[in-house]
Parts: sequence; structure tokens; C-alpha cells
Amino acid sequence: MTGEIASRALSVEIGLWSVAALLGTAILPVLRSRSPIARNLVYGACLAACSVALASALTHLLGLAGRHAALTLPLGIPWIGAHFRIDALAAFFLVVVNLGGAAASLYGLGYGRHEAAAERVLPFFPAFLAGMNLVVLADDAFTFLLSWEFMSLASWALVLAHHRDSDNTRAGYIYLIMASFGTLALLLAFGLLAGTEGGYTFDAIRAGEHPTRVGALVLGLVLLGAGSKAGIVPLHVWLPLAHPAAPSHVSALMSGVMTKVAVYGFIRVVFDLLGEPNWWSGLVVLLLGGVTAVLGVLYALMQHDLKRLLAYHTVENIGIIYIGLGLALAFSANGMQAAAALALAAALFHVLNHSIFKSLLFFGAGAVLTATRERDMEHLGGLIHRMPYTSFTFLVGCVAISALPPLNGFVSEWLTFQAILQSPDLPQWGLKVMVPAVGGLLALSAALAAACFVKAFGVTFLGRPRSDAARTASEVDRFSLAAMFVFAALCLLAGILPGFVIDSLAPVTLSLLGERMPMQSGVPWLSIVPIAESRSSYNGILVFLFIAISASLAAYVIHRFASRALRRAPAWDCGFPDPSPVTQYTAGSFAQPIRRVFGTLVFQAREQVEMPPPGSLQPARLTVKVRDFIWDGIYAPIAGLIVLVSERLNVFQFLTIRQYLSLVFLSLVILLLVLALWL
Amino acid sequence: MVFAFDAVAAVLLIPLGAAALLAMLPGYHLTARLNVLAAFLTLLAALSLLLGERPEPGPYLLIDDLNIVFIVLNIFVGFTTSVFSASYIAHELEIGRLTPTYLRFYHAMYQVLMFAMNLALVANNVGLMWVAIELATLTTVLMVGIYRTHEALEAAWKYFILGSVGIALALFGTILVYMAAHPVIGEGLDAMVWTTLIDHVGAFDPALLNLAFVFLLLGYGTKVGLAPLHAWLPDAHAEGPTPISAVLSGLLLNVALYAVLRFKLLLAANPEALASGPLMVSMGLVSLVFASFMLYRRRDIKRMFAYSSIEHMGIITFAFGMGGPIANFAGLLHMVMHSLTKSAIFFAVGHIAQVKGTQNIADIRGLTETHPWLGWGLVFGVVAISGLPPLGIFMSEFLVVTSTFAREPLLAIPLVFGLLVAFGALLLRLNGLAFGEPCGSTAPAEASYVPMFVHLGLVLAAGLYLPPPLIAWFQKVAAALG
Amino acid sequence: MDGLAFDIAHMLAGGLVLLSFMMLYQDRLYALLNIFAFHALVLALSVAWQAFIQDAPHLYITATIALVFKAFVIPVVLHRIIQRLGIHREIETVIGIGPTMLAGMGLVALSIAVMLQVTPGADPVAREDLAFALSVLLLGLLVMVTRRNAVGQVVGFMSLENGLVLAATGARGMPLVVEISVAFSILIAFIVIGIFLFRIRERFDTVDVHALDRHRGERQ
Amino acid sequence: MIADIIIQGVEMALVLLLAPLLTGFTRKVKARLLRRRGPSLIQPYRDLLRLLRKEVVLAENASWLFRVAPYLIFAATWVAAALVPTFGTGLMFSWTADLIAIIALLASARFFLALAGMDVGTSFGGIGSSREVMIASLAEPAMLLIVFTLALVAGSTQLSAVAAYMASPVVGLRVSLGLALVGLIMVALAENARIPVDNPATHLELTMVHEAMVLEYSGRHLAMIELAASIKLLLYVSLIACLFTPWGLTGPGTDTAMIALGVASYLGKLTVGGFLLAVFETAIAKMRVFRVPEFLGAALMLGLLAVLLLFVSRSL
Repeated sequence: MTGEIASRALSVEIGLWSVAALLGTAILPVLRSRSPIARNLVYGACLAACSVALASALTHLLGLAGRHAALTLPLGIPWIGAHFRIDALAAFFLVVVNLGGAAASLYGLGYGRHEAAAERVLPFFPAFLAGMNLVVLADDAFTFLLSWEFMSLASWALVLAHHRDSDNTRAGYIYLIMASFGTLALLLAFGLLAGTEGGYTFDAIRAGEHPTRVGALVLGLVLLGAGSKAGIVPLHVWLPLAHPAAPSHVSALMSGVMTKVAVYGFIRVVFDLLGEPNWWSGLVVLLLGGVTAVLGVLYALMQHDLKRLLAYHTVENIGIIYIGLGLALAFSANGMQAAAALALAAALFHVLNHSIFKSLLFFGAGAVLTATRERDMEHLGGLIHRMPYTSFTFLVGCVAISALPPLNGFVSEWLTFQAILQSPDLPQWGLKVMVPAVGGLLALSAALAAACFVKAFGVTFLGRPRSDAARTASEVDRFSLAAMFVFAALCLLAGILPGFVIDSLAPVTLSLLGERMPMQSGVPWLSIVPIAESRSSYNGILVFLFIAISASLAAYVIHRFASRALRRAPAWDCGFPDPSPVTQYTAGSFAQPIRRVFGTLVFQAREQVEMPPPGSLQPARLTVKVRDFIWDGIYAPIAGLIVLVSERLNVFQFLTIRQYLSLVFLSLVILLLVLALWL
Repeated sequence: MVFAFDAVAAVLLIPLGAAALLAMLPGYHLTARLNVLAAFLTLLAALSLLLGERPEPGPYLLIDDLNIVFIVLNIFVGFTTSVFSASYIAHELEIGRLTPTYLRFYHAMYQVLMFAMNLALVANNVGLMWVAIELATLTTVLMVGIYRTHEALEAAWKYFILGSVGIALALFGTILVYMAAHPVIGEGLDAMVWTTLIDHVGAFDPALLNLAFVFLLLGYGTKVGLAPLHAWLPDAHAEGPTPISAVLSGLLLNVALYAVLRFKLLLAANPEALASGPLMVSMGLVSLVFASFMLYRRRDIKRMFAYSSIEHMGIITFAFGMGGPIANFAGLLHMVMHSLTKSAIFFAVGHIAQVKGTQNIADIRGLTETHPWLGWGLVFGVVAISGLPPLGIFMSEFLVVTSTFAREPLLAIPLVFGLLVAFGALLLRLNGLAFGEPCGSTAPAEASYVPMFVHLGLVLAAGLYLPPPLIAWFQKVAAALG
Repeated sequence: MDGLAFDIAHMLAGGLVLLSFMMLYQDRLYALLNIFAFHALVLALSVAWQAFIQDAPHLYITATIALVFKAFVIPVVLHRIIQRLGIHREIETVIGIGPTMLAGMGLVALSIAVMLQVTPGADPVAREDLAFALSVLLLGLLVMVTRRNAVGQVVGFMSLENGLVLAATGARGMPLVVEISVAFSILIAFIVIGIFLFRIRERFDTVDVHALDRHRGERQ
Repeated sequence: MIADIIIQGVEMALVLLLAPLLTGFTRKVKARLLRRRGPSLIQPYRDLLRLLRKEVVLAENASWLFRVAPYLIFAATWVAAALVPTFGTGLMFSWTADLIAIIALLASARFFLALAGMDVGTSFGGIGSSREVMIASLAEPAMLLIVFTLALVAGSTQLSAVAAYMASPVVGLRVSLGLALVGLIMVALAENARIPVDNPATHLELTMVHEAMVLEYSGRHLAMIELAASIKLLLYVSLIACLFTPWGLTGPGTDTAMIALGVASYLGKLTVGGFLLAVFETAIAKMRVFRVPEFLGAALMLGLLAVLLLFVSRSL
């Protein structure tokens, strides 16, 4: 028993030690940050620390299932101290965080060479990692929020790494404003949970009773707080600005990992601290998730900036995750713990998957950026010839994120669908009807995502180069490739062997819902069975094998018995091949049909063609106007209001002394009146 | 015992003597060093006061848990500021904004100011406290006007008029307190001795106490800079020498607030008297929201941070108005942190303005490129002042907001709103100041970074770890404040 | 004796209030100064009377201070300044006399209403005096608020201080600390005001506060 | 065990062999309806063989993706088709992938086809791919909603289970099933690039979708894609058949008579399906590309309506 206790506290200590190591690394390069030694040292140290933390978190998740390790340091709020704790949930998210962190560090070893402003990246990168680790480790409100905001702060500094570009400073501004808006919302939520006595430890909060009104309020506040970090529509505006602005490995972390930390915050509060959910909370989260998923992918389709497109896809995937969470809430509110466990497992699985393939895709985008200095897809193309490895891994990422079998993205969405199909057993009519509708939204978003990534990959890597930069690009360094290939392999593994992931998620669902998905490792042929064999099952590895075998079989037979002759020739193109690459389909033209179908509804997309009169030589031009109704509808008015008020109040700077005196006089008279009348 | 009493005397006499000396001595180097030395000696005395046992409260002087916090803070910041002011004033002499005569005057006044503030803090007699605070005010008036530019004179004049009205109101309040006291305690000096008052306040006439508190709140509130009594504050900060801005924001406001707190204690001890909380809460909220909107249109960097001082004084007043152990603790912590951070910011701003030769925000850009230390110091300071972790103000704001929302949700909404609006403004300006394409002179600054980074380091440490004695002490005070 | 003493103190205090009203009524600087001198005189009388009935001799000092400084020195100096600046012809009230008087009435009513809550337990003299002192103070503030001209504001400020002195002396056996501080503050006030008026004339050649506002920072 | 494997193998072979025949049959009927003699039934086989024997003419800047895609497409489609019950529900590997997974398999086939269309970098390929994904982005959700309907009725997404349930008498007639059927047919038309959505017989026409994508293909690659296309058609027909006319499906077990019966009924269904398709295609005209979204939107609405009505009818 004692040994066990030791081992339990040990995992927390390892986590904290790695955090300390990261912080130490952050201080290191402040002085000599331009030298390559500093760079290799920083990224190497990050890689090591993250790997250690990853290992310990994994052992904790697999080995000490369900049990938790706790540790208290005399920091933070004096009479409370800083509490740290690892339970199954925290362990899982530690795995996610440190997996991404390790890969990003590995990538950074190579990518950092091309970094112009190293002194603005190296100090903050480890700090950022440390912050994310701390959020997951924290076990009291103060430590949690402190790490939460510290994470935002470090990433803000990273967003401002290339601060000379005014877009980036704007992005950083909006980002930090939204971040602290979210933090303040969470602050209020914890204030409610902690109560007047100030019981800020999570244990105290768990123990406390939270009436429905408080529950509703807290849910709303957490949706604002964690949602603004995760990028739920309409709080997503900062995300597509900030994520692309940062250096690519940081973008990968922000998109792939930090948003997951936000999801962790949501789960921690709503599932763990808040206690019994009620069904409408599930409905709210479900609807938000559905809307977020579809709007996110539609925004993404309108983008031609590769990194921004990826950032918008993060919004979409966050929506998918929240759909799963909403389902879990709805089910567990009605005591259907098994179904809830399924939904939650699906959401968590998608968390893992998205962190993997989104990081992978950002790595790829970063590689393209280093090779061509281009983010605009309209200036890319044909890179598959120049950068074969990058394009291969990027393709894997595209297939995975488009939820296509046999890769991992499909499995989690498939599980979500299975959870959705449990809806008829729900008693409430609102849920009965709404859940399948949201399922439709989910399907829509998946299909649109596939479309979007056909565009992304097709325009960037296929076809003919649209600029000299793309024509002369060359493959990136080994470290970057290593990071990308590792994640590509993980995409495949998690896709064909999902049973193991699901089983390792079991402790989490057990600790949060008291229920778990059926044991998968017993199922023959390694296939997964969410509820029962008769209902549904899926076997990634067999699908993969079947496709591989039949494809190679067909290829072999044909090459063996039929012809294998091959001749290179100019493209046919219906007999009118045009040498200039501008005749290719561009990203804009590729998205045009979908823009016509959806954009006119959602974005009031307007196209106008200026056709020159016959005989004149200037080109005809097509201009497309897309309005972001969320920005115009919510944020612009608020900003305008603040400006207006501040201008109105500004006269108080320019009064005469006599008028100031009259202010004093008036306040005196008012207070005297208060005394005279009300007392 | 004796030693400790000597310490009290030293805290008062060292600055006084130094002032006399400095008024006579010529020469920059000597006087500047002497100034620092005097401040340092005072600091030593204060520390001995802190560590050594406390003297019995006499009819005039008192050392107790409440004011020891203020005294140590006051003298510490006074010391660091004197270090900063040495290098700052050197530059002012070079560019000839200050003539040697005025320099002498400046240093003397600096010590007089320290003396006045210390006196106000250790006074056990409401009359004496009043005198001291007024002395401090008048001193700062003279120092604000020291540059003798139109703007400086105008600011000083405004400060003077508003300040003297504040003086009058505060005096009236003090008289009222005496009148409330003397039926109970009897005529004479005892009726103004703080410790006696607090013992017998239960029997005082509540109506008189209420009236007195209204006048004292307005009178001393003028010094605290609560809206709408704040008008003198921004211009005084903007037009005076930067060390004085640092002292004003960091210390004088605290001293005035300390006076208000003393009288809040009186009221709290009397069962029939009105609860002083609501008044302070409302004034605090008004100041907070008002100042945070005023931040947006500022063009002068020092004036902007002056408004941020108003905002934070609003938060502190709000916290003390809320009362309760958590909120009071937060209030004290916030006050200390704000003093350290804001003075650090002014140190940075002073050097920045000197390097760039302007206080106009629009003409300063890309500081982190051209002057990394100053630039990142400013970023650090602004991050701290806007209550972001892992710095001290985050902890106090955390405590204020959470405890308020748990008790009075409706009050927390404007509070949070104000915080967010203010943060928006500060960050907007910071973006322009510290980042983007650099502009203006890139000449290296001969600045003394030590005071700034010492302050910021303390703030950072406090955000993560507060030593137990400090906490015990804060909690005692918080409990006393009720 | 007591009754009489009470009545006289009462009368003098009332006289002060009346004079404050008269100050409100004036719109010429000279007239304002004269009234103020008279105001200070009456104040000196009442302080002296208090000294007599409380047989507190040290109050006589205060009375003398009031008499010498406020009734004579300051008015004379201000006369000088006005002459030097040649602003004696200016009409310088902000709002009309009528509204000002109404406001004054309201203030007096207010101060009495506030004071009535004080339990009669506190001795009546102090209580009534306090009511008057408060109204004098408020009226002085009103004068400051309604005067455009720096001199006018100074006068208003000092009548406000008269109210303070009245209150202070009304309080039985208030220690010397207070008188000294009152005198002290008046002194400082006067000196610094003098300095500033001097500088202001030297720089702007007027004491109209509007002149200062043109040099306000941030006005672009 | 062995028998199961044999049956599965037979199934896969059957699908592979029957697919061109179905295409040929449909063409034949269409030609007949147009008063032409039309090509013979086995013409598709001849085409495939000839294509297989021809050499591949590859565009200069075609990448490896372009060459791999046809095999992947073929494989994915074939696997998907092999998992749909044709003559019997007792498929050994039917649990490998349920209905959702089958749709996803087809989706990945389409994904690669669209990518291949963009690989060479010609304008036609781009047109084809962009229109294809636009159509798919509406067809897939519609399909999934239909799947929801069936799954909620049968309480399973496992095709054999659904088919068995539909065969059982408890189902009866349901409005939502009818709607689902109509929706499914519309989706099937779109997915297989049939009139009115697309015209499999056209070239050099700006309204074409599928043919535009495969324009650059030749030889064995083209053969693979053509074969995949006809397998897909067969897949959809047999899907509709086994879901909505599950009569005569052989249950689990290896009774040869039953199997023979199952095969016979399956062939019958195919014939009817092909005939109806031909009639339908000749009866109506192709629509403009930007009418297609409305067409598929209708299918989507049908699917949603089917799901919602399901709850109503359940509650009754």
C-alpha cells in the first residue's frame, strides 16, 4: 500500500519536475538566444521533458487506472496552497499535451533554423508547454486559472514573435483580449462554485452542493470561458487570426493541443466538479457543437491561406468534440451511463485524433512555408514533385481529418454516430428530435471537410506550380520530416487498432460517469463493438488489409498478365492543353460551387464579373465579397460602443477647474442628501 | 523597546534632517547620493521597526499592524524611487529642464514629502494625521509645478485648488469626529487620540459619525483620486517629474486611503452608525469603470498610467468596501502590489520618455526592438498591472472577483466589465508602444534598471508565493478591518 | 447667562450665514472682498465670544488671527492684485443671482436637516453652531463654484475656511492642535495662492481660470 | 468456417463479375427505349479487356498519386460492395464494417478520385473535382440521414441485421421508410453520376462531372476506374434491393438450395433495378449543375423528414 501511495505521488512529481525543467529552459535562452546551441538546447530539453512526462502519464493512464495521485505545494493562495492531482482524465490529457509537445519540439529542432526572431520564440516555447501541463495538473481554482492564463500569455508572446507585421499585432491583441475575457468568465464560475467561504480546492467544490440555478450559471460561464479558448462559434474569432500568426510548430501546439486543454477545462468543470447535469445543458452544448462544426468548416472553405484554413478546421473539430460532450451530458442526465460513456469516449478519442492530425497538418503547412515562404494556396501547386515526403504525410493528415477509413478520424466520428443512434431511448422530446438533426449537421460537416481538404491538398501539392517559389521548392530537413512521419504513423495506428485506445479511455469514463464502454481487447479479429455485436461493429485493421490486398492484387494481376507499358505525353485536356499554369483550377474557383450553395446563405457571398467591352484588351475580373456575419454582427458593434462611450466620457478630461469643483460640490451635496433622507 | 521607539523617531527625523541638509547643499552628485542615503537609512529604521518589538502607543505616535504595512511599503518604494530619481534627474539636468536651484528644492521637497507621509502613517492623533497629509499634499503641489511650463503650472494649480478643498472637507470631518467624541471621552487631547477613540466609539453619536465619515471620505477621497474627485490626478502625474508621479501613484494615494480606512474602522466599531461599505463600494465601482473608459483616448503615456492608478484605487476601495476576510486581504495585497507595479511602470516610462524625447504614445513604437530592457520591462509591468498571472495583482483580483461574485453577483458584473475594458485599452496601447516597426531615436538609454526589476521581481514572487509571516500579518489586519 | 451666551453665539453664527448669502449676491470683485472682510470680522467676534464663554483664552489667538489676516491683510492684498490686473470691472458670476440664492437656501436647509438628526444629547450650542458652520462651509463652496475668477474662488475658499473655524471653535475644548492647523493651512493657502497668482500673472497676464484651460495637456 | 469463407469469396467474385453486366444491361435497355439496337450485353467486358491491354499514356506532370489512385478507388469500392448482402445475409465479414463504414469507404474512393482529377493540373479535371465534391457534400449527409432512419427502425447499423429485420414481418409499412427509399434512390442517382445529375455517356461537355475527372486517364487505369464505377452502381442497386426488397435473401447457413434461390432472386432484382434505371434515365432530361444542389437538398430534407416522422410514428 505504501509503495503504491509512493508510486501515486510519483507520477505527479514527475509531471511537476518536467514542468520545472521546462520553466528552467524558458529562462535559459533569454541572454544568448541567437546561437544555434541555445536553439538545440531548448528544443532538445523540451523534447526530453515532454517525453518523460508523456511516459509517466501513459503509465498512469494504463497502469493505475481510476486511482489518482495528489500533491500540495505551499504556493499560490497562502491558506490553500497549490494543489496538484493526476486522475485518469488528467492523465489522458497529459498524454495529449505532451505527445503534441514532444512532436512540436522535435519539429522545432529543424524548423527553428529558419526562425528569424529566435529570441522571441525560444524563451516562450517551453513556458507555453509548461503552462499547458500545469493547467491539466492543477487541482484548485487558483492554480488552474493561473496556469490557464499563463498559457495564454506565453502563447500570446509567441503569436507576437513576428510583431513587425501589423496583422500579427492585431491578432495578438484580439487573442489576448478574448483569452482574458474567457479567464474572467471562468473566474466568475469558480467564484460561484467556491461559495462565500472561498473553498477553492477542487475537492471542496466537488463536496459542495450546487443548486440548479448555480449549475446553469456555471455552465454558461464555462461555455464562455473554456469555449472562447477552444473556439466555439461565436467566440472563435481570435483563433484563425492567432494560430496562423505564430511560428508553425507553435501553431500546431495552439491548434492541436491548447484547444484540447480548453476542452479539458470544460470536462473538468462540467463533468467532474458540477455534479449531476440536467438534460437541457446537454441540449445546449449539443447545438453549439453542431453549429460550430458546420460554420467552422464553411469558414474554412472560404479560406485560401493554408494555415488559416487549418485553423478554421480546428473550430470545426472542436464542434465535433462538443457534440460528443453534449451527447454524454444528455445521456448521463437521463441515467443512460453506458451511452454516456460511449459518447464521452468518442469525444475524447476525437480529442486525441485531432491533436495528432491537426499538428501533423500544421507541420506540413510549416514545411511548405519554409520551402516556399508562401501561405497563400493560390501561389502554390505541384509540390508533390518537389517535396514528396511532406506531401505524403500531409495527404495522410488530410485523409484522417476528412474522417475517411481506415484512418483514425473516421473511428471517432463513427463512434459519435453510434452514440447519436442511441437517441431514441432519451425521454425528452427536444433531445429525441434534436440529436439526429445534429447528427445530420455532423455528417454535413464531415462531407464538407472532405471537400475542403481535396481543395487544400489538390491546390497546394497537386497540379502545376503557380509561382517560382513553388517551382523551386525543396524538401525540408530530417527533424521536421521525422515529426511528421511519427504522427502519420500514429494516425494509421489509431485508425486500425482503435480498440486499444478505447480501452485506455475506459478509466476516464469510469471515473467521470461510473461506466465504461465494453471491453474491446476481447473482441475477435481486433474489431470494435461500441454496444453489441448485433448493433454495430467496425474493424479498422481488416478494412485496411482488404483494401491493401485487393489493390495490390489488382495491380499485380494487371501488371503481370495485362500490359505494363507506359508512355509520358503532354496532358490531353480534351485536346486543348494550355501550357500556362494559371489555367488551372485555383482554390477560389474550386470552392466556387460550394460558395454558391452555402456561402450565399451564410456569408452573403456576392460575385460580380466585370467583363471588358469586346475588343478591349484588359482582362475580365471576378470579385467575390464574403461578409463575416459574426464579426460584423457581434464584435464590431461592441467595439463601436466602447469607442463611443470613451469619446463621450473624454470631455471629463477637459473641464475647467470650476467645473471640477462643481463635481466635488455635487457629490458632497448628494451624499449629504443621502444622509438627510435615508438615515 | 527604547530601540524601537528610536526607530519611530528615526523614521520621522531622518527625512526631516535630510531635507534641511539638502536644502542647503549645492551640486547634483552630492545631493543625489545624499538623497539615496537618507532614504536608505530610513528604510533601515523601518525594517528595525518591523522586526523589533513595537512601542506603546503614545498620544501622538502609534505603530500597529495596520500601519506597519503601509510604513514599510512607503519607505521601501521611497528608497527605490530615490535611486531611480538619481539617474532620471541627471538626464533632466543635462537637457536643462531643471536648474540647480530647482534641483536643490526638488531634493529637499522629496525628503519633506517622505517625512509628511511617514508622519501621517505613524500618527495616533486624527488631527496630526490630517496635518501630515495636508503637508504631503502641499509638497507634491510644489513639485508638480516644478517645471514651470504652462501645463505644469496649470496642473499644479488645479491640484492645489482641489486639494485645499479636500483639506477643508477632511478637517471638517475631523472636527465632527472630535465633537462626537468629546461628550463621551471629555474635552482635550484624548478626544483625538486614535486608540482612545476606537475604545469608546461604541458610545458616540452615530449621526455625527456618519456626517463625519461623509466629509472624511470626500476629503481624503480627493487625495485617493476617486472619481469624480480625481480631476487633479492625471495632470499632476503627467506634468510633474516622473519620480514624483511614481511616488504619487505608489504612495500618496495609499496614505490617503489609509486615512479613510482608519475612519472606516471607527464606523465599523459603532453599531448604530451607517455601514461605510456601500459608499466605498459605489465610489470604487464608479472610479473603476470611469477610469477604464478614460484610458482609451489617452495620448500622453504618463497620463494614461495615471488613469490606470485611478482604476486600481477604485478596485482597492471596492475591495475594502466589500469587507470580509477574503476581500480585505485582497484589498491589502492589491494595494501593495499596485504600489510596486505602478512605480515600476513609471520608472520604465520615465526612461522611455527621456530616450524618445516625447510622452506622446503615438510617437513611441517597437520598444522591444530598440530598447529591449525598457520595452520588455514595460510589457512586464503592463501585464502585471492588468492582473495577468503569474503576478501578484492576479491573486488579489482573483480573490476580489470570486468572493464578490459568490456574495453579490450583481456587483461583480460591473467589476469584471471594468477590468476587461481597462485591459483592452492598456493592451491596445502596449501593442503600439512595445511592438511593431520601431520609430524614434534608438540611442541607448543610460537608465538604472535595478529599481524597476526589483519591483517587478517582488511582484512576480508575490504572485507565486507569499511568506507565512506576511500572510499572518495581512490576515490579522484583514480581520481587524472587519 | 447661559441663555444669553447661547443667543449671542447664535446671533453671530447666523450673521455669518447671512454674510455668506450676501457674498453669493455680489457680482463685483471689490464688493465681494468687502463683504468677505466683514465676514472675517464677524467670525473673529464669534470666536472671541466662544473664548469668553468657554473661558478658553487660547481661542483669543485664533480670533486675532482671523481678525488680522482675514479681515485686513488678505482683502488688502487682493485689492492690490485686482488693481494691478485691472479686472475690477468684470462681472464674473457663472449663473444668475436668483438661482444662486435659491441654491444657497437649499444648502442651508440641507445642513439643518442633516444636523437635526444629531441627538440633542450633544450640547445644543455645539449642535446649532455646527448647523451654521456647515451651511457657511457649503455656501463658501457654492461661491467657489459660481465664480469664474481666481480671486473670486480664493475668496470663496476662505469663507469656507471661516466655516471651519466656526465649527472648530464651537467644539468645546478642542485642543490647540486644531487651531494651529487651521491657521497653518490658511497661511500656506494664502502663501501658495499668492505664489500662483504671481506666476499666473507673469505668464498669462490674467487670473481668469479659462486662460489656464487653454494650456491643458492633450488638448490638440 | 471454410464454407463461410467460400461464400464470402463467391460473393466478392460475383460482385466483380456481375457489375459490368449490369452496366451493359442498362445501356442496352436505354438503347432499346431509344429505338436503337445498342451494343451487346457483354460490350463492357470487351471494353475493359481492351483497356487493360492498352498502354497507359501518362501526362508529363502526373504524380505517383495519379497512378496509385485507380487501384485504391477500385479496391475501396470493391471492398464496400463485398460487404453488402447480395444473395445472402450470412456474410462472414459483414461485421467488418457497418453501413456507415461502407458509405465512408465510398467517400474515400471519391476523395482519391477528386484528387486524381486535380493532379495533372488541367482545367477540366478541376471542374470535375470541384463539382464532384460539391455534390458529395450534399449527398453524403442525405445518405447518412437515410441510414439513421433505417438504423433507428432496425436498431442496428449492421447491414445484415437491418436486412434481416426488414425481412421480418414486424416492420410493416412506414411513411418514413417510404421517404427514405425515395431519398436513397435520389442519392444513388447522384452518386453514380446518372441522369439527371450527370451524364455517363457524354464527353466534351462543360456540364459533365465524373467524366471530367477521369479525362486524363487511359489504359489500365481507366479500366480500373470504369470497373469501380460499375461496381458502385451494382452496390447501390443491391443495397436498395436488400434493404427494401429483402425477400429471398438467404439467411446464415449453407443450404445450397437456399443459396440457389437467393442468387436467382438477386439476379431478378438486379434486372428489375437496371430496367427501372434505364427507363427513368430515358424518361427525364439532365439538369443544370446548379440545379443539382436543390435536387440533393430535397433528398436531404427527405432524409431528415424520415427521421423525424420516425419518432412521430414511434410514439403512436
